Amino acid sequence: MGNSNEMTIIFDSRPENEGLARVAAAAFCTQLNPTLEEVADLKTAVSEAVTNCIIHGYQGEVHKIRMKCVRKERTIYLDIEDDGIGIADVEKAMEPLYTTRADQDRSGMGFTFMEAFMDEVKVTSQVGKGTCVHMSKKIGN
Amino acid sequence: MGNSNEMTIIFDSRPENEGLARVAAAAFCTQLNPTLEEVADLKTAVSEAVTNCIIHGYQGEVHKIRMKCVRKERTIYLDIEDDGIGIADVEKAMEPLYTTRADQDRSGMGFTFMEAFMDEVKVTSQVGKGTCVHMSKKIGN
Amino acid sequence: MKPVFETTGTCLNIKLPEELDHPASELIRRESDRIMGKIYIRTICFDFGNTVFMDSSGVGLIMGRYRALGMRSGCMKACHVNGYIEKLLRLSGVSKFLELERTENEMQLEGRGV
Amino acid sequence: MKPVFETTGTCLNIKLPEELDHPASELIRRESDRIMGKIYIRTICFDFGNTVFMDSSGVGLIMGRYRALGMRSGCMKACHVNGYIEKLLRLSGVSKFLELERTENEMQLEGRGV
Ligand SMILES: Nc1ncnc2c1ncn2[C@@H]1O[C@H](COP(=O)(O)OP(=O)(O)O)[C@@H](O)[C@H]1O
Ligand SMILES: Nc1ncnc2c1ncn2[C@@H]1O[C@H](COP(=O)(O)OP(=O)(O)O)[C@@H](O)[C@H]1O
Repeated sequence: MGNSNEMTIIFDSRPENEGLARVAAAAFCTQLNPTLEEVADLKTAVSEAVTNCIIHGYQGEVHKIRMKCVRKERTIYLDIEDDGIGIADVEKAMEPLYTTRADQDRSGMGFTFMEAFMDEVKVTSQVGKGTCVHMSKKIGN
Repeated sequence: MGNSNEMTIIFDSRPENEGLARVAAAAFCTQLNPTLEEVADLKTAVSEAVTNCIIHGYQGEVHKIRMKCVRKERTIYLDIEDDGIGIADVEKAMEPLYTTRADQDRSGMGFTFMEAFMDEVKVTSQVGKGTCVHMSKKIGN
Repeated sequence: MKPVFETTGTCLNIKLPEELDHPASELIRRESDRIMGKIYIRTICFDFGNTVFMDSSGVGLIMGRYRALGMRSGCMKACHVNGYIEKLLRLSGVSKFLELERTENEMQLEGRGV
Repeated sequence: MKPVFETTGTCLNIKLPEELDHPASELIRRESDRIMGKIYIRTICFDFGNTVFMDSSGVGLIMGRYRALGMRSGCMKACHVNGYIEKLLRLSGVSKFLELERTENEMQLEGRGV
């Protein structure tokens, strides 16, 4: 096993692909021999970011989502990206319980979960261009 | 679930990523509710093609492998591709027991397994440019 | 594994699927709305016995059902909750209006019955 | 799960890993070469008891060990072989020089011992 590794997965923004993205990220991180809890944390964070691309970024339309996974030593870096509507106020979007889709029973806890389960979460977004969530987590902390 | 779906995964040609490619392809096809045997067949075929990119295409050097998975109705289409040394005589390469790496305990059964487990296998290759293996399999035959 | 819906009197019992993610939560939201449109439901019990994965979509589902039941105290219960699910329920705050029954408690209960 | 190597007299027993793919086969090839360089080995037994996945790399490993043992008849055995692995062994032809013990047979054998 080298000291680094890389994978990019590009998939349709269909709800059934949320599971696919979770499985791919989990398989990518098994090379670091993670605990079950670390895998679950990573899967939850991936699920949040991918669900957001589907519901908010593309508002249910089918377009492409990109997930890049990089491993450097014992840290996993994830970039999850859409070319959707973007976020005008990222800081506000990241507040707990803030959601623009309460009508759809969204909890507004997506970013809160990402921040709770990953070591680092950074969001870059441009209105009308898209959103990218950068996250990282050290495995075996 | 729509009538079609698409995923592309691009990864480093490291042996430890063979398992990753198998898991991703298996996860992609679960949407069709395959039997355990169908999943195993698909995983074996993916494993053969990806191993070939790593050992033969790139001769152990680390470069990128692309796997495109498409689902149309109940059929899975896979394209597994490298930008490696290519194959001069594809017909000969596909013969059972033919291998250029007997020194490495290769069996020469890779293409034979792909053909046994998938409905269709087609190889396009250009010396010095790379190789692409196209395969398809109907799930729930 | 699909979710299972059972009603006993005015109580709706929902056996949650293995993965309580966005598509699963949507499906459960629609089906429970349909049931609550037909029958008078006072309480909902979420059975996490088979559930190994959840994300904030599951939290949204629970919050939404709480609103739909009029946010009365004691209107919702969660049973067979494993440690990881409990962590998510507590982190999100929904554990405040949810009577929690952990896996161990449930097993003790069964043990007493024998 | 890593492969396990055991020698009894001149017999080398290899407990194969869950996935007998290219990296796993490489590892086993190197380790068995090392053992066969130190000790005189006449027979090899491949134990597929834990193995759920195999591809042609596993077939190459078996062929290579057969050559290394001088291609004598009866020099190699495979035990605890499940249906899928057996399909691959037959398809590739290595079943011809491999004494096969299927999972069921093995269980009958154990039954007799009791
Ligand atoms: N990829 C995205 N594209 C556009 N808007 C987004 C994206 N991700 C999040 N948002 C915005 O941020 C808000 C908060 O997101 P989040 O914390 O995940 O909660 P929820 O998904 O429950 O609404 C969303 O309601 C949405 O307005
Ligand atoms: N991606 C590839 N790039 C270059 N050569 C290849 C590739 N895939 C297969 N080959 C050639 O075809 C031969 C037969 O392949 P295969 O049937 O898979 O058997 P094996 O991998 O055991 O050699 C290889 O030995 C190699 O010479």
